[in-house]
Amino acid sequence: MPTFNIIQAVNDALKLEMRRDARVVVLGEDVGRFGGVFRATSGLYEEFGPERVIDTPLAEAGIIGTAIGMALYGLRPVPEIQFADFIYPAFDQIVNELAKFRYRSGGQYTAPMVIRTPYGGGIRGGHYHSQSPEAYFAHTPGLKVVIPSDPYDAKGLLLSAMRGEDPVIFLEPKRVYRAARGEVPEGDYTVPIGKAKVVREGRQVTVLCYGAMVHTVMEAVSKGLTQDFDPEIIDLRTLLPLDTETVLASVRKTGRLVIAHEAPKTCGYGAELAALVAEKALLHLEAPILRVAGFDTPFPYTLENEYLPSPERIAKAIAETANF
Amino acid sequence: MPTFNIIQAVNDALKLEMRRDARVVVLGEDVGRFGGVFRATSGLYEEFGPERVIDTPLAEAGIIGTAIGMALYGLRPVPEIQFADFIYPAFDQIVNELAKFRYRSGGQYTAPMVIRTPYGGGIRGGHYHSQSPEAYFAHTPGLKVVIPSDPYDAKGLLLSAMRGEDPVIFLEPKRVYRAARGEVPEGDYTVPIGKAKVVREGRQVTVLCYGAMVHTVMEAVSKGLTQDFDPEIIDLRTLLPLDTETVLASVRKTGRLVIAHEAPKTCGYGAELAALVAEKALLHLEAPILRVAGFDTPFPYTLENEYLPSPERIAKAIAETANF
Amino acid sequence: MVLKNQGPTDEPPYWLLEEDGRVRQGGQPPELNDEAALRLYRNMLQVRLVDERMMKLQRQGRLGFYMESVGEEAVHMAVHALRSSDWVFPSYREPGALFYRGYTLQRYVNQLLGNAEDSIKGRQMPVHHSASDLNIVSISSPVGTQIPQAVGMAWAARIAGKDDLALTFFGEGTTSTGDFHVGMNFAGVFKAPCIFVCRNNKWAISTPATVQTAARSFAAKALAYGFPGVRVDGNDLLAMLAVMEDAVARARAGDGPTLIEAVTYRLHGHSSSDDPGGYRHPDEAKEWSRRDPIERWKRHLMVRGCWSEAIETRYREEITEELQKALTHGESVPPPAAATLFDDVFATLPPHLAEQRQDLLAQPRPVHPLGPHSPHGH
Amino acid sequence: MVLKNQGPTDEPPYWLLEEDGRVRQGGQPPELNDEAALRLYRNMLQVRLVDERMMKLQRQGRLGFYMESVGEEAVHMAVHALRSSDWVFPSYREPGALFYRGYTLQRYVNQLLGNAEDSIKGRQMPVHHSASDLNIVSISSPVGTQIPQAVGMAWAARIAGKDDLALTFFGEGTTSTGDFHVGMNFAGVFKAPCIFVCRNNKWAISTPATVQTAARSFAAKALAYGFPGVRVDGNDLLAMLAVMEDAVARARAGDGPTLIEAVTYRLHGHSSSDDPGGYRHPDEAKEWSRRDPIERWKRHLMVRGCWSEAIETRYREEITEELQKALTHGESVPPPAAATLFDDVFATLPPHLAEQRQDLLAQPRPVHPLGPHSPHGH
Ligand SMILES: Cc1ncc(C[n+]2csc(CCOP(=O)(O)OP(=O)(O)O)c2C)c(N)n1
Ligand SMILES: Cc1ncc(C[n+]2csc(CCOP(=O)(O)OP(=O)(O)O)c2C)c(N)n1
Ligand SMILES: [Mg+2]
Ligand SMILES: [Mg+2]
Repeated sequence: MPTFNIIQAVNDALKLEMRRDARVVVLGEDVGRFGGVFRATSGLYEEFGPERVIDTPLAEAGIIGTAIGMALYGLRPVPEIQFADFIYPAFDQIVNELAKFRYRSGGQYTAPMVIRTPYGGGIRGGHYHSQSPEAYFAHTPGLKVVIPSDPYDAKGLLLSAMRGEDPVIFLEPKRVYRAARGEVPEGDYTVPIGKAKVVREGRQVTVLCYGAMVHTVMEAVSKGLTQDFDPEIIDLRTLLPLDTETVLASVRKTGRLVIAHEAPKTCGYGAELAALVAEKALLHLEAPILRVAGFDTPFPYTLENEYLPSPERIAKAIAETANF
Repeated sequence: MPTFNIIQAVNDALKLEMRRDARVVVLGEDVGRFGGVFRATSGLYEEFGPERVIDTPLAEAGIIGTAIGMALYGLRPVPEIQFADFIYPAFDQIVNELAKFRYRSGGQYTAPMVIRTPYGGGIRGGHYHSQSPEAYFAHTPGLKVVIPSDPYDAKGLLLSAMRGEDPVIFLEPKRVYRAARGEVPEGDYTVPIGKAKVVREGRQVTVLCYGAMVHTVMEAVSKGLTQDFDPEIIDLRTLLPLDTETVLASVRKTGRLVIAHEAPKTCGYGAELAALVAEKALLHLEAPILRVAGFDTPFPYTLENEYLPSPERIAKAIAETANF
Repeated sequence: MVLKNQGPTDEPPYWLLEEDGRVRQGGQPPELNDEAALRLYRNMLQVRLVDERMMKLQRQGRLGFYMESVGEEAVHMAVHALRSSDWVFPSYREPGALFYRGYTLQRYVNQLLGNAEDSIKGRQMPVHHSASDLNIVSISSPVGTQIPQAVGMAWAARIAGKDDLALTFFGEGTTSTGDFHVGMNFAGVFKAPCIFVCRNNKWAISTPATVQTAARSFAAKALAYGFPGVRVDGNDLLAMLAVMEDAVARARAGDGPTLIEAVTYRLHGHSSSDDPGGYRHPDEAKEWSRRDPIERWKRHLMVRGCWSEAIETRYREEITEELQKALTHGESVPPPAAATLFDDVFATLPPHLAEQRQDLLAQPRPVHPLGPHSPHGH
Repeated sequence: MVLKNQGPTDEPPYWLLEEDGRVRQGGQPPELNDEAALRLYRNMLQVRLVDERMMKLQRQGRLGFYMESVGEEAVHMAVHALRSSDWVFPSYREPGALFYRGYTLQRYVNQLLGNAEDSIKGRQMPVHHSASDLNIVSISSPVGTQIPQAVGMAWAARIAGKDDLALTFFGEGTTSTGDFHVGMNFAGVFKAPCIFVCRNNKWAISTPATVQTAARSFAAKALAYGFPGVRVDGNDLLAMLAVMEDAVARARAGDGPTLIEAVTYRLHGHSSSDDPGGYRHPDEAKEWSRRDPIERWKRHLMVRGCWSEAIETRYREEITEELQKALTHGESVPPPAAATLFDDVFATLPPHLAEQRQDLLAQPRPVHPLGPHSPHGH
């Protein structure tokens, strides 16, 4: 099995699916000749040509709006938004149009597509190359939200997403785009959407995370910062629909919960996870639910590492809950 | 004291402030000659003229984008978005620009403004005249989110918002625009931003709500649906910054919490409230935290009353928590 | 001074029909046989009669909300130039385009009432139709969103090697949106076979067209995107058809998009929630009502000699009867079942929605009446 | 065929300076004394020298990210036509406009380094400057957002009865955004005293200008908004100044906005993260480097007789020295204190941020080094 990083895994999934399904087209800024600013679409233009690998004008609303029209007609567009921070000009097309098409037409029209976009901090990107907008989309009925943390899941989840019948916001953790490497089977396989993965079994504290945070949490473990405890670490992989069973089963077992994400704490996805547990597993809780998240400020430049949840902050929260 | 409905209270606040502060300008679609589709700006054009009460082209991004420029220059714009459902074309200007200007310029530039917009269901508006987008904005650092539920607060909070130094998303509950009537002092007074209001004292269950939901919750009480219990009902009035003290004090007293809002449940503002309590008052909780919210579907037309939290659904949740 | 302003003036719109219904001297009318001419007439007439009846219903409180097209019916007939395999992306004000493609009055009424037989299951406000069987795309409220979508569909057809094209309708106010710009721009760059019909009915709710742009015309905006824009008298059906024929020919030939500014007038209120008395002088509408597109077409039919009182009465009776039948049935149909609330959010019901569905079905069906009537501003 | 395409052709841009630096026959140059001419030269030279040095720094890993303007310096000098009370809304690629208005190299370097003396407190990536004391508005990454903001500021000045105006810079790729459209449209409708300078440097990262529009020129887009658009040779400083003078006169006189398409070329990569070798032929850049705006201006100064080797050397030495000083100091300044992370979110610190501030200060300051270097795609 070849060893890939996440970019290579994404690229491999796109190639495979475009070979398998002639309806799949890729569009976005600089995705064609250049192969994307992160190279995730490199080689596609050469293999599939300008009609299926499309360099667009600089307009996210145009990319998503036209992708919707393509999908309505029967193509399977996979638009790329160059950075998640630039997705907001397309917000209306995503939340008012894409998310509602099937519902508002009584099932007559659907626009299945996968919106790929790199997200998250850790690359010294400041305000506009670091944001984590997952909660906006998880709050919008009609969208699925998928976030891989490693190459294997990136390929398998992307293939599932491209074969599904629903719009998917596919957020790629760019901090670990190249850093996260792993064996990836050649050829076809899928990872189901809606299933979380227990990356470390444990009995004492449940830690919920996704994307690059999975690596930060594991770093806390590998650094021995959590050695006095026995955390169970879960990579959610899909935020919507959430794998409620896996989450609740773990919390019922450990009775303690820490949630880690990069997005600002207030109304972040961690709030939903905490609320879910406070509704469905309250009596199992032996300690307050702690959220280790980005602070409620815009994403800074110089102080990025103060802003981002660090292994130390996560370990501290684990210790606090465990010792509560 | 005159008796006003919310529209009249908003109109009164705008008039007062425009007389007091020449920097205040109102802009939006149909807000001028016509006085706004809900009449909230009626009479302003006649009194303050076309330079301060501006009918704009049909472009929300233009309304907010130009309002930001006006605010940077020293005016105090009060843009109106005709329906909250149409705010998304301006989402980038709001979350990437307005919310971040002070921060990203190190305090050099600020764009204080109040974005007024009617929100919520109950007027048979279907997908696009019913939405409750508050969580999107509460999740965006740099924005304040204010939601009055009655005429007194509408006027007092709007005056505070217009005199503040920060951008405020001012969501007006249009279902009770005319239905909610009450005495409103003539002339100047303010209601502080960041302070919740206990609308009914009680000992058994804390009920958190805001906007039109306050009336639905009170309807459950007045209908006698909650008579076997003694709910403490809190109108949050400001979602960001939240009056954490009032919320926690109540929950510590009652040990039970029900949250009601119209927005979809998943990642709605209720999730943040539940997470807050699960972090800071867990040991006081004697029952699971229940959220009575809009379902996780787009906002329907015919089945609107099935969708919206009803007094019955809220009462059922109160009973469940109380009897837990 | 090195700066100069060039480009099209607001030259009078292209027209073909004299007020008396004759084709103007030297005008080149498109081919059209009497049967087709009558069919167009009947469709416009249907729009007019349906609007009248629905407004009455709305006033009686039997309908939540309604939007009329009085005076703009000829623009709707732009679809005449299309094949049935072509797609239409309408706004909320082109019911004639739906009727012409075979959207029945029963279906129309069911949507307005949002009853259990509504083909969109009562999901949207009145006038937000959808008919995939007729290649009529689900209508949205946020204006302009359909424009880039239409471009995407047209572009997809080209990619798929089909010669289907897209037609999208929108009002002049909608040209101010970002979506208009990005849609038009993508269409120009990719030569998408998409036809943009801008209904310049002079008003966007209470906002006059003069507040929407300082350009000399809306057609002139096409210059910013590198394809032709043309102004046409939107109350002159023959001119509409001629311009559409050219636009369709261009699109099919792979020559790309066309912007058509159809100059017309919104004779009535923006919607059932609106009263134009608040913002415009009644004389304006009086003036324009003299240019009624249906009357003008009727005079043309007379010139052709294919109109008669008998035909007129028959059409009116047929339409009124079909409409009455549709209403009687439509109003007898119950609302959709509560459980349907959770269908079509996703292709299959995810666990959290299944749970919410259970919760709802456990509740007593709400008894309190529907709230006050529908929103202004739409 | 009733359709026709009118409007400006892509006629050669307006120009004044011959390659040899003389003013062309019959050209009407704006008034400019030698002192001003030299000042402009020194500013352009500073941009060039600073870019060179910063790219070296970036390669050495001493700078997270950088964006050059090599070849586009003359466009930056558009601000020469403004008063200091006028406002500038730049994009990330007009440092010359900042220098010309008095933005010091120390301040420039502090921002790039994001150190404790950075006047925006290390909040943004390099090249996202802000200088309210110079009426230079905070630079954003999302392209085009500054356009409606500039219009709003200009419009506000008029409402406030002042004659201040706004100048905004953006690239040709940015004309594809919705914000460009709504900003231009509002400016036209409200006759805002706003000048739009579109730097058509032919590339948007790897995307050629031909993919951004099918219009015959970017200047032509002004027709859609009812005000003048003009193409000017952006490598011809004298022509830039002439066009700007006209635009400023129009704006001050209350005649409204002007769109200026400055035709130039991005000689180097989009940013320090970009390698143009991947998408364009090097000959293109070679060809354009022959039209270097700084060289051209230098020849003009020679013609004027106010340039000398001595001056050249002095300028270069002064700039290099000031830059070295700025770097030495800038790199010696520590990063901002962790506590500052929570300032300026709101006018005053709300309780939840006060609490988060405490939490952070309770943590050991993170030891792990900064991550990999800055993003592509910006
Ligand atoms: C994005 C958006 N903003 C505001 C509205 C509210 N609104 C509904 S129709 C309308 C006016 C549209 O005018 P025009 O485009 O000329 O179409 P017409 O109604 O004249 O047919 C407005 C402002 C909306 N539907 N969508
Ligand atoms: C809204 C948005 N989308 C995408 C990007 C990523 N991006 C940064 S610069 C750029 C190209 C801009 O090209 P142009 O407007 O021509 O300016 P230039 O870089 O040539 O000066 C892109 C796509 C962005 N910054 N903002
Ligand atoms: Mg109109
Ligand atoms: Mg460029």
